[in-house]
Amino acid sequence: MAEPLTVARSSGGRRVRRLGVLIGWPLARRLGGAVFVLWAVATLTFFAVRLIPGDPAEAILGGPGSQTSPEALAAVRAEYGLDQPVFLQYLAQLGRLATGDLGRSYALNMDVGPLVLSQLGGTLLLAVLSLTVAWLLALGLATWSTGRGAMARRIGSGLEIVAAALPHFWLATTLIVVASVWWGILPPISTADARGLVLPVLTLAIPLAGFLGQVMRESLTTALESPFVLSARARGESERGVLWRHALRHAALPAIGLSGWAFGSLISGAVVVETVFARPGLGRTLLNAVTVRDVPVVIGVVMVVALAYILMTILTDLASRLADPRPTTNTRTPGGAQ
Amino acid sequence: MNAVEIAAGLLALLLLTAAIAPQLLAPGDPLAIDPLSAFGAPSWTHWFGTDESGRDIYTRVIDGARDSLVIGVSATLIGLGLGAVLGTAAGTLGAAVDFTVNRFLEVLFAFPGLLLALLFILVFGPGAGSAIVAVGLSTAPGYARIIRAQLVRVRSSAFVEAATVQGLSRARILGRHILPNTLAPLLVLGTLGVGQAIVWAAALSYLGLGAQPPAAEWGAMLAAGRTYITSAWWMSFFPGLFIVLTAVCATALGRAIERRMRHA
Amino acid sequence: MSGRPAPALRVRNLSVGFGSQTVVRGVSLELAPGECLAIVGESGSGKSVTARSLLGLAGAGAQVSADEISLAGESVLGLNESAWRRRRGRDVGLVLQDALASLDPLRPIAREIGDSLRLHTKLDGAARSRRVLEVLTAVGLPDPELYAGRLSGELSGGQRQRALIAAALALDPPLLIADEPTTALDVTVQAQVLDLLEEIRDRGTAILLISHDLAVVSRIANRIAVMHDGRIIETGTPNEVLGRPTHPETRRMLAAVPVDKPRGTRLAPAPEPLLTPEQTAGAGRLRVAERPSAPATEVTSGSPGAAPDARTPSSPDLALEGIGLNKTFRGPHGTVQHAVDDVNFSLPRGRTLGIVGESGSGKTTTARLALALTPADSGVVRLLGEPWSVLPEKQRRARRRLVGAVYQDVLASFDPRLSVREILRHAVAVAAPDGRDGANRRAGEARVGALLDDVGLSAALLDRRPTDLSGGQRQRVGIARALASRPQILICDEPVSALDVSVQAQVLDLLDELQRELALTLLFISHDLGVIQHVSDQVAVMHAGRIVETGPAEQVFAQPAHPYTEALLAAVPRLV
Amino acid sequence: TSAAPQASSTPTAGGTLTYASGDAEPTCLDPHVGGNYPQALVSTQYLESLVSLDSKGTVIPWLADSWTVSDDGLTWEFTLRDGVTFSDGTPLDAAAVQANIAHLQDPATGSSTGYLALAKVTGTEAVSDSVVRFTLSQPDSALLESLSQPWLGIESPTALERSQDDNCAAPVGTGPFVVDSWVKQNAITLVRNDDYTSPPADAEHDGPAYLDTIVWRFIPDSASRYAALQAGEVNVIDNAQPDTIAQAEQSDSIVHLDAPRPGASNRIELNSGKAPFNDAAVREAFIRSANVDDAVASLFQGSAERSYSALSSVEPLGVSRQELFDYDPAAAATLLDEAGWSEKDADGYRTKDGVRLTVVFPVSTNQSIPAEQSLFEQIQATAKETGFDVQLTKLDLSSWYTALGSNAYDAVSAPYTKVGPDVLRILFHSDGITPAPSGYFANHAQVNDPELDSLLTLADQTNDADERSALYADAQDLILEGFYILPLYDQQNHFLLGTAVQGARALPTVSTPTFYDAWLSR
Ligand SMILES: Nc1ncnc2c1ncn2[C@@H]1O[C@H](COP(=O)(O)OP(=O)(O)OP(=O)(O)O)[C@@H](O)[C@H]1O
Ligand SMILES: Nc1ncnc2c1ncn2[C@@H]1O[C@H](COP(=O)(O)OP(=O)(O)OP(=O)(O)O)[C@@H](O)[C@H]1O
Ligand SMILES: [Mg+2]
Ligand SMILES: [Mg+2]
Repeated sequence: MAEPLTVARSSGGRRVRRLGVLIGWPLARRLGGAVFVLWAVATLTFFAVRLIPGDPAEAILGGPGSQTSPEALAAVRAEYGLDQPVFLQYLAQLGRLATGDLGRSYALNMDVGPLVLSQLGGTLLLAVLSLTVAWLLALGLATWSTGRGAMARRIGSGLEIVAAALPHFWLATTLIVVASVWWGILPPISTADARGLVLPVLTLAIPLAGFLGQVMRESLTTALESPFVLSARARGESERGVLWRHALRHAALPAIGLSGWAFGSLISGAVVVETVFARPGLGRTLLNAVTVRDVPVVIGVVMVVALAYILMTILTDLASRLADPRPTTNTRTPGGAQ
Repeated sequence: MNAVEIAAGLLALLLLTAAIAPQLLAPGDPLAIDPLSAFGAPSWTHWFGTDESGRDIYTRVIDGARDSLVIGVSATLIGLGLGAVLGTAAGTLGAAVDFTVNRFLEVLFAFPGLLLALLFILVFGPGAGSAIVAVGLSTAPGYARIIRAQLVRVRSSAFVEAATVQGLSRARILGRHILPNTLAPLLVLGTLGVGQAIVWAAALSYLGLGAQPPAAEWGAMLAAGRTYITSAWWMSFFPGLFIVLTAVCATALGRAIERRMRHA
Repeated sequence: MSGRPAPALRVRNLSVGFGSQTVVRGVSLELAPGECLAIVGESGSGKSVTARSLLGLAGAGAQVSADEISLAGESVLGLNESAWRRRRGRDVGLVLQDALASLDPLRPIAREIGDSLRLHTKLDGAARSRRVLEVLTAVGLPDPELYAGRLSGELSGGQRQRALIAAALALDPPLLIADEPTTALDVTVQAQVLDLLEEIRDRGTAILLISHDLAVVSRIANRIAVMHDGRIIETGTPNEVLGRPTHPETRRMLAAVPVDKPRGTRLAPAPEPLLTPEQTAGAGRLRVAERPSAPATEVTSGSPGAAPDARTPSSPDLALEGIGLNKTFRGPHGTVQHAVDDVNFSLPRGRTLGIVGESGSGKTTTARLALALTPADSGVVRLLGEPWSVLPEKQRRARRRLVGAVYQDVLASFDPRLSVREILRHAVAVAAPDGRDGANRRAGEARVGALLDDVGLSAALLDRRPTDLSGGQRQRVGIARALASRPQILICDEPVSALDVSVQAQVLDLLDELQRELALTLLFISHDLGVIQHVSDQVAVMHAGRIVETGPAEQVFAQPAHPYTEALLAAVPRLV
Repeated sequence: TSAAPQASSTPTAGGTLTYASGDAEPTCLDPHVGGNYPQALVSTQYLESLVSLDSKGTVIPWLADSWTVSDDGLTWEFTLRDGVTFSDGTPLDAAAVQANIAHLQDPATGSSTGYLALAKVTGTEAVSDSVVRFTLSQPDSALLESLSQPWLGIESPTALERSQDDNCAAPVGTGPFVVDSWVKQNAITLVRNDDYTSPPADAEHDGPAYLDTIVWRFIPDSASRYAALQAGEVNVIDNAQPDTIAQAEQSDSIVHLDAPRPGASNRIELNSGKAPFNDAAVREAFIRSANVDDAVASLFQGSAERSYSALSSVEPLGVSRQELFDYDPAAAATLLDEAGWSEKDADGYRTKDGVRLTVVFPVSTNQSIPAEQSLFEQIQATAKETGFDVQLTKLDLSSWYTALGSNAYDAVSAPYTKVGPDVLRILFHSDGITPAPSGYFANHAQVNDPELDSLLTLADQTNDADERSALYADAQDLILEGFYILPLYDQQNHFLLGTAVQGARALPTVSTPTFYDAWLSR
């Protein structure tokens, strides 16, 4: 007999208070958490990149293998403080980050801030579109295959499992061969117009859709078997009504919760997809920067990605609260910031 | 046992055979080159065709099962093990540890998984071993979080309370009730994870950071074959097919085990 | 009935099967407008399936056959899905068994109620809202404007049940099917819902009321049909069925109702179905001989109040004592919930204290405080005259075995991985830290066997898991586990509220018997006044965290001093 | 279809050509900074050098009309072409050339390729507005070849005054195109220089280029790059893979342009500085155990010729010694037996004193195309039959250089592009063993032969063509007979062009494509 925990006073007041709860204390805690995460991410990245064999000074002087003069190397080392102990370099880096200065790229002859900003848009667009399309695909498959008999259900869940197991780069190439080379309907590389986005987005969205779909299907099945759905049917609700008005919302909840994670995995996927489809973006920037040991760029990109991830989790939290207006009961979970 | 489970079971058997005794299925030498019959399409002599060095792809795919499964399984074990340690520490060692571990996990989550793997490989050098640890590392936070959540759920469950009322000591409750109930689902997680780990390792191979030549690891074969996708589709199709099949098979088995456990 | 208008419902020879199993066998029913027909029967007898079949919702894979099913004179046999959809909600409203889960928890109730209107009428949004408020008012929800916007999770059980009834009534269907509409409710709320149904019936709606509780339906039903194993075994007016039951099953059901049955009266027919006669014979004596602490009294089971029994306190000291207990919880949004508010109780050895009160009144919290599972904000609990709640858990652990607990949701209290054997073996091992039972495997096995005997379970169940047991069997395993440590005190938190009357009867009988044999002290918690009255020596009535009245059972039930107790008592449904 | 794309009809002006490069995106568009091939590729479109080469390898005038060298070879005077202005309006004069040399030699610029090429230039002087004099510390027979390279392209002195960032983003030259914009990771846009007046002597036409715009894109993935060409999204791709070249040869819609790079051939260098390759017999055994011919035939499908020379086939002074590189496992086995590697371990690898005959072979995934990586795998497989345990490790560029710098390799394949046989000095002179402060060194074979050193020094200092060619021939014999390298094929440089592209050609200097004469037929 789990009783409701609170009874709010009025529906208008409730909304206001819920919003307050949403942006009040949790926000403060979130901000603190975000700062911590950013600091830790920067620290970890800094030391990890410094551990990698390879001389950053070379990155500054035209990449590894450059036949640079000793004077040039010395000059560069002094200019970038690379002759200082690593810990001092770290402190200097932190100091710059604290003032919002992402520093200067070793390899690219430009400041990291503008660089990252110029690449951010493409990757965000890709990630957000992919997430949306993955959602649509997962929803589409779930709605198509439920209530259509065991065969459809099996096909649906089979497709999801297969989709989730597709390696990005393989899927990308297959899509290129089919859609660009055979059919000639879509460009295999990024273009100025939206057509160039289709294949990259599909590449990222299909495996993710498989994943979201699996999660959704479980909760969809539970929801469809629950008494409130029977009640709705007893009211004369059609199967489609049952699905759209009741079951899907329940099915979506756990998948919404996963969307923050999914966003993170999309950024990983972007490394591959941006390379294959020759799209500008953070993934490619990151890959290049790591291979030439361009520490400031690696840190800059990772920080931005971490920030995007944090924002995304806040957004998914908001989304799940909108989709699930029930007051949260477990305010006492330790480390409840997630 | 439904048809899907039987099929998955048979497939698993086939893959295990390939991993343990590849000669049974493909007696040839996976490394034997034959440059003059390179890029051969699938035929009766070469079921899956030949690659750019004239090696028999069927033999290589079968032979690669071991490397790929070892990568998948060990990476998953590392990920799960690490996840279990972190998750259990967070769930049992009190609020301070819980807090610390949670922050740590948050940091790892904010790190794109592929980058984590990339950094690790660049620091420790490429190769199957690095790929295993790298994939293990980047999947650990996810596992840790699931395990911790499970632990918290189990810890506050009625049967743990009942054990307290019976007078069991904290350690006994932990050992007898909490840990077994938390860790049992790991089997399922693990099976589901193996397929994903292989896919991950394949991505590293694509970036040139996975298993080293001439190993017949599927990811590496897939990555190598991709170059020739327009002229020799079979070079990437069959390794890709086996990656997908393994992942599907692992998922199906994991689901089956989960169902069993739930209805047990 | 021939001259009357068409019956609201007529069913002839309805059978429903799932796979090879037939769960409804040849049921025939007829229901006139303004009439209330109640179907009663034990759990699993096929009541809900019958009800669902009347809307064409028997379930996936159900095979339904009937000679006739007609609603308001029109046959609905063989309707296609869209034709069914047009009738559902309009011609017949259904109130599902599980009120807690029958409203979509993510949608405001107004939307849920409005759905019927949206589906079957052409009313616009504003008109629909007006109608929703009308029905909410009609079902007696206070302040409907406010509640319309709420989610079901923000309503109390009774409010939810009303909302559900409102949803079924939105289109004013000539027939309302209400499946166990009061099972989940407190007596007072139950009484209100029954009043509501009565009112609807009097307005001319035909009601098919389903319940496992004869007492509940006897209040408003015009006729009662008793269902057993998929068949209707007896039909008649309440007076006929309750007063002169013809079928033995009906009689058994009536006997199992604890209300107004004095302390010690057997509720279920002996011998219990799971115990063979020779087991009963041998086990009892052995147990008594084994227990040195128990007064050597002769035990006679089944004969109420015959000989002086172990219930008489052997010493006047208190087994369990709560002094000035307080417990508050911080709710969401910073609200404070005073779950237990200055509660005092004292429980003499060998006696039973019954705590009764509505849902949320603080009963479970009190039990948890007594078990020292939750620290009290203030106040102490003393066990056998010694400190208990104030001790650190380490020191308490050794004495934990003196107190056993039986839980309402017994299934959740078992580790899902363990079999009955393992559960009991663990319990036996823990209870004997000196190794008396635990060290010796054989002795342990023997003790497990003895425990099973105690609770009347067959050893064949040992290797099953609790999920594979029936509710009554599970509850017995729970009791056996609690007895493993030979406790002196047993704290039972709603041990029977999830059970069917007849199973409930078995468990109550068992507890009664054990108390007599083992000189147990019982703290018995229930929201069911009938049960409390049946088992208690002392009664404490809780309301909003406080004990509003306490005293000897007879006194409290005969001359309630507190108005709240009076209200409770008045609301208890009684067999006519 | 393979053929030098030729103007089959009258050129039409206008249009946008999209070029897709598989090379890394330059970090700086000014090839003075650093100085690598990706920079050369794109800067060929907007920068011009003092001299160029014709298709026979003869030096021809470009921004310099003529030049003279003093008898001691220490003073060079270049007379500049008249009436040339940079695209920012600055005139091309002696001071401009001086500013460029100073820029290249300034450590702050961070030049490596250009800096090395000018190693012997100690000073410059403006003899007149149009004559500039170079003073050298030693004679340098390679100076003209060095100056022809795109890394020594002449930039506007006004533009060089800007910050390095600005200059990197949009260097200003005299070329037929002008850098218009550069969106990192995406594309560089080049627009026509309408005031262009200075085509090299071997160009097809005068005046401005035909194309309006060149969009220079970076598509690292070879499959995508080829797909983009097939789909018509781009007009030209570089770094074409052998299988796509073979396909293109069959296709009517794609033209193949094969332009091997000058300088060294692609080869495997055997580290003679440490065991096991400090033994010439083991080196020879390795070379004889490798079946390269079959591998090249199958992997490159006709797009690459086997090389038996240390130099590219486009180098007129190259010496080819096929007989030294025959696949002969029997001979290899005998050599190893004699060298003491006679035992075999359980895995079939040879051992000596319990040490396995291991060849550590780091492979750069950035520098070796997949076909080449496969080639190494085949060499690994054939060498295994003789008993070599070749350990291939795929590494990213930095790790690869680090492995070389720490001498952790026995064999390696490193491309080196430079115009002229002087590349031999860089690759095989013992000076090249001593690492630069950055750890870089060019003599990966660690050849340390005083005789070779003196031959290379002499050749570098003589301006007599015959003597020079004789010296280089002797040097090459020493290198090849010493089995320091296993030549594979020319440095591959394949371009695929959509048939709409007419008149494109590779500049004979370092084989970068030039689109000055190119136009789009419709
Ligand atoms: N969808 C179904 N599939 C298979 N068996 C079912 C299904 N629904 C009900 N049953 C079975 O039909 C029998 C009657 O169930 P029903 O729900 O009608 O009982 P009930 O009388 O309503 O009991 P309760 O009082 O517990 O609600 C039970 O044995 C039940 O297990
Ligand atoms: N852990 C908790 N956190 C917050 N509030 C709680 C907690 N446990 C109980 N409460 C609140 O304390 C009050 C009393 O709860 P309790 O469980 O004791 O009631 P009860 O009488 O047992 O009710 P029921 O008959 O429904 O079991 C309720 O309002 C409940 O919401
Ligand atoms: Mg029912
Ligand atoms: Mg309770």
